[in-house]
Amino acid sequence: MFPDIYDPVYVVTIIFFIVGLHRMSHPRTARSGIMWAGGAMAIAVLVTFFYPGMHNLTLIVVGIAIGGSIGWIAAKRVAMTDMPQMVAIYNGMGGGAAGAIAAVELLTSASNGAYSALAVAGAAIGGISISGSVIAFLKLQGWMRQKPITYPGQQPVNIIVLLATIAFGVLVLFPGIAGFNTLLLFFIFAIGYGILMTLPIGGADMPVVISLYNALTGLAVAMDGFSLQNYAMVVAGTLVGAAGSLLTLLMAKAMNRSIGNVLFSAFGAKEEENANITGSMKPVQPEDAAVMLAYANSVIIAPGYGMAVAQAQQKVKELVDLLESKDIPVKFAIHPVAGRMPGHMNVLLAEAGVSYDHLFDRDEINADFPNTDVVLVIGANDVVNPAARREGSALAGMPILDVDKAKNVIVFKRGQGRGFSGIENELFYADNTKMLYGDAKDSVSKIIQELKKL
Amino acid sequence: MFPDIYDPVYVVTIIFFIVGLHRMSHPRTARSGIMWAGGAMAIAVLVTFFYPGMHNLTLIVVGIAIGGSIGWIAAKRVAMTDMPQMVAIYNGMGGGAAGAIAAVELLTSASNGAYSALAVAGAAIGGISISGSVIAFLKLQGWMRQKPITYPGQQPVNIIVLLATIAFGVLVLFPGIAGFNTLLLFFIFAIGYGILMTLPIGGADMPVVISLYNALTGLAVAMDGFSLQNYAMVVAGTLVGAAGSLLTLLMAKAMNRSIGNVLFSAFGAKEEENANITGSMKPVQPEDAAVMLAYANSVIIAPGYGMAVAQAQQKVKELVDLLESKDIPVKFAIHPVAGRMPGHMNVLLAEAGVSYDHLFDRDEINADFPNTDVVLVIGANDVVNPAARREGSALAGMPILDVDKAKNVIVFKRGQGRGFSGIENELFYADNTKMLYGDAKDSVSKIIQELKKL
Amino acid sequence: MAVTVAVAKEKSEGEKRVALVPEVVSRLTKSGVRVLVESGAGEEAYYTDGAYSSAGAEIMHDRKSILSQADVLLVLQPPAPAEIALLREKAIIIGFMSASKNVESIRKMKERKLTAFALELVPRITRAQSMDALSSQATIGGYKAALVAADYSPKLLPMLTTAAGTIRPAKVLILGAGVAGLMAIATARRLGAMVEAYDVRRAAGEQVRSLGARFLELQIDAEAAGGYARELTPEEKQKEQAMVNEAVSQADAVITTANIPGRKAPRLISKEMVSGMKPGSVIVDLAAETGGNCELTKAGGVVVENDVTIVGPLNLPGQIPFHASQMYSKNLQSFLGLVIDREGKLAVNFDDEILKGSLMVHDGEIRHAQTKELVEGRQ
Amino acid sequence: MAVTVAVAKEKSEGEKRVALVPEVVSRLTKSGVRVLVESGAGEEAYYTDGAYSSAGAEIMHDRKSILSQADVLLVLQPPAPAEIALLREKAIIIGFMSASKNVESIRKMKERKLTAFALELVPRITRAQSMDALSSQATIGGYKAALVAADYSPKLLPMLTTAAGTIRPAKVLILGAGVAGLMAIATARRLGAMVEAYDVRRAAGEQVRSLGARFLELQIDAEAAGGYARELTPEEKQKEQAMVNEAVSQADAVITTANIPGRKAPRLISKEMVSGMKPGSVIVDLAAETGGNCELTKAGGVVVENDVTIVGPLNLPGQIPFHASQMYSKNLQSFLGLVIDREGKLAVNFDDEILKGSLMVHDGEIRHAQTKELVEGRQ
Amino acid sequence: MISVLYVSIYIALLAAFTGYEVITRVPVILHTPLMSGSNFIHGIVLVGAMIALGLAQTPLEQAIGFIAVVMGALNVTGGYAVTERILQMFEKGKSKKGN
Amino acid sequence: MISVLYVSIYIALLAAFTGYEVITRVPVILHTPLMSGSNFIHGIVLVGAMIALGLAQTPLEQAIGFIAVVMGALNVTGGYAVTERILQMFEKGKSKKGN
Ligand SMILES: NC(=O)c1ccc[n+]([C@@H]2O[C@H](COP(=O)([O-])OP(=O)(O)OC[C@H]3O[C@@H](n4cnc5c(N)ncnc54)[C@H](OP(=O)(O)O)[C@@H]3O)[C@@H](O)[C@H]2O)c1
Ligand SMILES: NC(=O)c1ccc[n+]([C@@H]2O[C@H](COP(=O)([O-])OP(=O)(O)OC[C@H]3O[C@@H](n4cnc5c(N)ncnc54)[C@H](OP(=O)(O)O)[C@@H]3O)[C@@H](O)[C@H]2O)c1
Ligand SMILES: NC(=O)c1ccc[n+]([C@@H]2O[C@H](COP(=O)([O-])OP(=O)(O)OC[C@H]3O[C@@H](n4cnc5c(N)ncnc54)[C@H](O)[C@@H]3O)[C@@H](O)[C@H]2O)c1
Ligand SMILES: NC(=O)c1ccc[n+]([C@@H]2O[C@H](COP(=O)([O-])OP(=O)(O)OC[C@H]3O[C@@H](n4cnc5c(N)ncnc54)[C@H](O)[C@@H]3O)[C@@H](O)[C@H]2O)c1
Repeated sequence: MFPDIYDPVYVVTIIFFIVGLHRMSHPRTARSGIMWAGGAMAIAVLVTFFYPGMHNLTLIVVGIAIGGSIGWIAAKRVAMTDMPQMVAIYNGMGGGAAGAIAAVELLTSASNGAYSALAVAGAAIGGISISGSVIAFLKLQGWMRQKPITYPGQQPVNIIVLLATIAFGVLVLFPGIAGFNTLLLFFIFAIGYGILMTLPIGGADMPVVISLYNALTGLAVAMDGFSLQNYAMVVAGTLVGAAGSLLTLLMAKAMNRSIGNVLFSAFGAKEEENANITGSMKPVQPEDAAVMLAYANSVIIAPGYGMAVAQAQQKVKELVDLLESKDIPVKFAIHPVAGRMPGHMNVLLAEAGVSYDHLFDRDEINADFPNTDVVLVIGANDVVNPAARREGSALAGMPILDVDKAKNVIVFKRGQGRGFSGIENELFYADNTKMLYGDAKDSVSKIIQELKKL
Repeated sequence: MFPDIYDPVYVVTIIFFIVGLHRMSHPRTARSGIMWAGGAMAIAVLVTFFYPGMHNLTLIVVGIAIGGSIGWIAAKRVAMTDMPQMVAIYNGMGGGAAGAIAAVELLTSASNGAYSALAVAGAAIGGISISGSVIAFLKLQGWMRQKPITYPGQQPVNIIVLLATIAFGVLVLFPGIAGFNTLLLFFIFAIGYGILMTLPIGGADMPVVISLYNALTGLAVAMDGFSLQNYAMVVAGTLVGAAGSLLTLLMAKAMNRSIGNVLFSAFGAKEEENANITGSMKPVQPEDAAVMLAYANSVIIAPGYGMAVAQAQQKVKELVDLLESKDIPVKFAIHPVAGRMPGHMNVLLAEAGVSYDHLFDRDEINADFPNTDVVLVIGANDVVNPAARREGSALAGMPILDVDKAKNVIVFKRGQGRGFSGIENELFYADNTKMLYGDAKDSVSKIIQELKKL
Repeated sequence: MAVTVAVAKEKSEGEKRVALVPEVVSRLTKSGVRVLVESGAGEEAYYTDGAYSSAGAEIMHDRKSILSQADVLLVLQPPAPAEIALLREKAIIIGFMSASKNVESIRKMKERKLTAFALELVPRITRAQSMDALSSQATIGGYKAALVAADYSPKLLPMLTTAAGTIRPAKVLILGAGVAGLMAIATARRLGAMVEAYDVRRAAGEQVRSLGARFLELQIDAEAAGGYARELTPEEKQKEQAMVNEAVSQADAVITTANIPGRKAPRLISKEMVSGMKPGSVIVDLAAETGGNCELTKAGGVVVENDVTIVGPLNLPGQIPFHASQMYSKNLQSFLGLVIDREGKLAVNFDDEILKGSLMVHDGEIRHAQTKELVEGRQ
Repeated sequence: MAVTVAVAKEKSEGEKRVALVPEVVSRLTKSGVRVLVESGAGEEAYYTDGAYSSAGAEIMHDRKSILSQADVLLVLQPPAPAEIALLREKAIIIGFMSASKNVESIRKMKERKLTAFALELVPRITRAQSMDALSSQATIGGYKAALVAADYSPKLLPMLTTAAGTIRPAKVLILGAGVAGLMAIATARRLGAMVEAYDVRRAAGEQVRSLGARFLELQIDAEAAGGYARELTPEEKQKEQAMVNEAVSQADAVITTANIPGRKAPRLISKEMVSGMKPGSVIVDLAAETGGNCELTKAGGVVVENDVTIVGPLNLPGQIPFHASQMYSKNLQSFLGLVIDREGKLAVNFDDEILKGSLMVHDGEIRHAQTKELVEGRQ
Repeated sequence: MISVLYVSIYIALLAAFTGYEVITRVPVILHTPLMSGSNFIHGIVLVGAMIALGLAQTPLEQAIGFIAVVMGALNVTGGYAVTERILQMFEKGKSKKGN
Repeated sequence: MISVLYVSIYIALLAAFTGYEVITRVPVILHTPLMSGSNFIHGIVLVGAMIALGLAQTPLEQAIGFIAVVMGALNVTGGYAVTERILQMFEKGKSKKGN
């Protein structure tokens, strides 16, 4: 009908993909990015029906219908918090598809040197990607222990399985020697390696690992593309391979970890349990704090002695100005005994030029916390310590700022220092609390810098 | 000898070029970027000697020697301030080379549809680029009137020449009809168009135009590459074509102009002459002010009433902190009557937390100006007006801050507003003065933002 | 039966404050407490009788009947012995007792078997912060001290660059960086002075710097229990003296707030040091009441010696009576929470740490050791 | 012959300033001028005789001989008529003349054919900025006015959130935003008050905002030549009154500085307005000297009416004598530059715009029209 | 004449650079959506799967091809839907609904 | 099998994207050095000129080819030297010498 329509369409597809990816890498245009990519994908799929020599069209339509509807419905139904595992599982599907294509390719073509080699590589990577992604999914979904699964001799075993995968892969290239069983074993080892490699990785590191598998899937698709001589697949796959690799590095860096460390250290395997207080302290980076602020509808700042020590008041004022310029209302919650002298916070904030109508004392603001998106606790400790609500605590009887009732709390402090009272603060372990470590002045500066980029 | 060595080498060349360009786009790595590109170029040139079927090797070596030595020596000898015209002329040479290659191509190959068409396009673009660049060079070098050269009917003439270029270009593609003369006329029209197009553009807009010709040369090279089937040229040329186009847009944007405006409006043709004061006001962007500051060894800030009006004191303090964190010493020069009440600046700077040891009055600091790299005049006017030194001026007898003696002065003001005295300020027209227009608070903020990126 | 809380006009000289402000009265009356206020009690702090009566208090002109009806008498300073005699037996008095100045009154309380809580003895635990009248009044005292220094100084505090020359910023030195000292630092800095401060407690260093002022470091750590300072060793005293000496001689204004609870204030500035100061400098001695940090201080007076003005104000918080009363009254409100239950009935739990700590006289006995010695030792 | 410049101790009441400070004396003597200083002239401003003599001045104890030797007499206020009689004929007097208060002295100057330059008449041109003693003294007056307001107020100016409740910041209203008004704004803001200001000149709005305070806008523009304000029309006065009335009733402290040179100060606050103010509020009237911006102001005194304290200070700059003298002295130094040449000789160019503008008495004639009317009209 | 191999290498190389350059300097918050978005883009594998199934001859090949198509389709639709939902959070105001 | 045309289009397309992405978000100060640097990069035209001259037959072709080589060489060496000198200014401390 339309003889070679698919070639120019694929070119357009690629353009759209790149534009889409470009837009997705800026917060303001991100949303439209996926639309571009989505449109391109729809066209590419449609035009493929007109590929020369296509059979099994009904089967194809049925396959797309089944896979498509499951994927769509599942993705729309799950809770927002379960998104990471969804990414993992869909990525695994892509890897699986790539592996399957390579398998078909290896079964049909009676070998053509380079192309077969690429198909084998695609198959191996696809296999690792699908099984690894599935394990990642299971762990994140809680259907498998989130903690790293380790056993003695784990590393050697993994290396042996990897070598076996490679060996069988090479064998497959020699149709004379290898048969269907070789191919089967090759796939089994590849899939096995994906599983073994993922077991020792803990839940917290999963996003990095998923990103890695995502890049791998991209690579596998590119290799399939080569062997199919389909440059749309080559370009899109390579694009994802490169972008995904860099993304993996960036994500690891944002967690202050190296990739090697994530993959091979079984991080968190020996995590200690805290006797008394449940939950754990969750560090946060200034970049992410900035984003939380950028998308908040209301912000309250609860300053304390640490703001005074850091002399961060000017920076805090600047942050407030910046947020207000983005139409995000900011209030200050001034606790009666914050700091080390009566009115300590007033003096500092006045010095920084914060106008009085921003300041609210405990009684005026406590009711606001439950409706507040983000509370910044800047160097305050005792005055936000929920222990004060408990009889018998050293802080008992002091009315506190109810910051723990807010949707998100970010606590700025340098390290493990305690407040004036010297007692531990369970707020820091709460689910909705994140810790931003570092001198308050520096941390606020960094947030300002990041906010300006958004 | 090394049969197909050039193909992999070209691939490596391209990688190096891209890495080089990438590095050149960050201030910190820029210097090494040109090294990468330079290394790649050297290898590519060397390996081309082993291209299959090469003759005239001596001629090639002689040609390279002549062009190379002239280029090198000229580039090393000229004054730093003449760099823009050097870029123009070397770019023109590249365009010329591209045009010449296309000419050879068109002369030899007895036409091959698409490839010839690409060669023609390359030739046209190359021709426009060389002549346009030469005009740009002449203007910048002062060997030609810098002001736009205009005459009635200029636009129609230009359009006719352009159409003629296209027409003859099409003719060239039909060897049956066209002969050597057609080709010659084609080149003459292309070159002529380059000249005509550049004449009406003023000196200040030249950088944008040079960037445009740079992008065009890149395109011409890519087209030659297509017709030569040399993908190193295709990729490098396209790279420069795309990067150069974007750069042209960015440069025009930085000047608050559109490309169309730059090319067709003969900007500055009707510039008025100022009767009394020599020199002109030179606007500067916050980005460039930031760079001047980043590479300064000493900075003095002279604040005035405008800082108070803008309530910019907190931002100014922040800028000082930032500069000092980069080991650039900053002082404040406080004029006795800056502002609108005695001690106005003191009150504001104290409010912003500037420590007293940063503040110097007129007598203490005037001797420092000649040794100061950058003076920021933030909303001051009368107190830095050299007219005060002249008998008979309304300001006569008021001792001023001698900021005009500094190496560079950046004046922050919103527009053409005058000071309290209502008289014009010749400082603004001095060679070493640049004007940063906009509300002082905004301008300082922008500088801070840019400085953080450096 | 609902408790009757009474406030009489303060009689001690220069005392403009009042123990309850209308805002707090209305909280008390809402919870069922009967509040008696002597007519004109809040006058000098600018709280009118009208404001009190609309807050639910009964305004009484007869001082005697107020005293005789009170279950709880709220005061700034204890009444004279004669007036104490008018109180019912077992009546409760709450306020600053300043035992050393009011020996006779305390004795009378003991005789009359009254219960007296001294606010200056409230332990400085977290729960008691809202009752800490020492802190609230010291806050105001520190603020006022900086104003007094600025007022007596023949100089401007801030730096000013003007057509008539550049005025250099004044140097203000704060000795003793407790509550009052910190507030004085903050206020002097607000006025544009260059501020330095010194305290024997090392922890004060960080606090001083947290207000943007400079801390004079001496390698001594002398913090004792409860955040109060201990007395220094002679050698420490000497080193300190040398450093302080130098700083004093450079200062345009010195504000001293050094105190050691229950003792005479430490002597930080001697007569010779004053003679080394610049003409026109000012010393404001907040410790005047307890003997003064400067040798030349005359409590309640102003001394000019060698062109140096030495101000020894008594009761500085009393000079900001409106807000000082408001804060004191809030402190009392919190304290009353331990003495009166939600239905407005008397319910004193003498085992409560705060009440135990601040109980001075009860049931014919003086419960506070130091005071007991003071009162009965003299008997 | 080198000129002899003399400074006698100021005799007018409460005047602690001195016309020359040692720093300026030394500049004069270095250029060859002979400077005579009465012993104790700088005492109250904390400049000692010793400092003067080391700056090169001759210290004289005999006031009469100082006056009789002076070619140029520098003063803050003109001497009494009897002392003017002691001056040589053609001697020059430079200082504030305050003609309305010193009619007899001016007459005497005329009779004695003295030359008198009035600093308050120096035209406000750029070149004269460094001689603008009105501005320099107003700067100090504005600063001190804010301190006086803080001092008389029974409230804290800054906001404080404490364990004993939250203190709301005080509202301070400044009426008249000239030099003194702006400085009062800056100082009150420094102390943490919420500051509003009002002036009839529209240009003052931007200046007030440039200090971070709020400007009460009324749609009137009443700027006359030289930056001074003109008198208002009755209708304007009414509108203004309504707005000011409202703001005054909300304020905790009002500082008024409105002046119209050469006339009685405009009346901004009436008795009824005072009665509408909150108890405990304070008015500091810097215009007390020229009749007061408040109806109840008692020049040089403190009035308490309806729980509002109205302070009408005279000569506020004189209460910061050290720096006020320093600035005044710098102003004189610049002015002397027009009267004495570089070799220290008298060289008066009566055509100079500044000298012409400020010349009040010369050669037996009163040169300033308004003063002439004042002095001779009364004759 | 340049060989297909080198052409392929150029293409892969440039695609890799493009991918790399697009991602540099991306803010941390966009890591997850970008991962998800690029996950969607390699859904182009569906095209390969369709071709594989379309050209498949033996039942085994058809079976594998069919599985590939199903998985590819899952990748595409799931990847799109997930990315879309994540990015919805970046539209201000709507941010609360997603949770 | 994909045609050479499409391969070329892919290459040009991706090269354009790469060039574009490299330049986005570049600070204003780098505009001039980047212009100069990319000017140097299209000096690769020298390679084309060499090939043109190398394969030239007639004297006319040789003459044009020779001119092309000279101009290409000028572009390369001049472009390099200029860029190098401009970028030297970005090394702190040395900044003063360049002027
Ligand atoms: N207001 C008064 O009148 C007064 C007087 C005396 C005592 N107090 C008492 O002081 C306490 C005040 O509570 P608060 O919540 O304001 O302070 P806090 O409980 O003393 O806690 C201060 C917090 O700031 C952090 N910090 C210190 N320096 C920092 C820096 N440079 N950057 C970032 N964080 C820093 C500390 O943690 P890291 O060390 O880990 O950074 C600590 O968590 C109360 O217990 C109160 O009773 C108050
Ligand atoms: N200090 C005193 O006691 C006193 C008292 C009265 C008069 N004066 C007189 O005031 C003058 C003071 O001199 P000066 O140099 O400080 O100020 P100035 O001469 O009045 O000049 C102010 C400058 O600031 C600019 N500006 C205004 N708003 C701005 C904003 N928001 N952002 C950026 N720029 C802004 C204005 O230009 P644009 O409008 O173009 O922005 C103008 O160039 C002297 O002539 C002095 O004699 C002083
Ligand atoms: N836990 C609480 O809630 C709470 C409440 C109020 C105060 N405090 C702490 O108690 C401390 C003291 O409070 P205060 O203001 O009532 O004390 P204070 O009035 O008794 O003494 C004032 C200051 O003088 C200092 N001082 C004593 N001898 C000195 C000397 N020789 N030289 C210099 N300084 C000397 C003391 O260290 C103290 O800081 C405060 O700093 C505060 O941190 C704690
Ligand atoms: N050119 C110069 O160098 C120079 C020097 C000093 C002052 N000035 C200008 O002159 C202006 C006046 O200076 P000043 O302080 O000596 O003036 P001033 O003392 O005479 O008056 C004080 C202020 O009161 C205001 N005022 C008058 N009537 C008023 C009314 N009814 N209500 C409210 N306000 C009223 C005036 O506008 C003035 O701002 C200053 O604002 C300044 O800008 C200029």
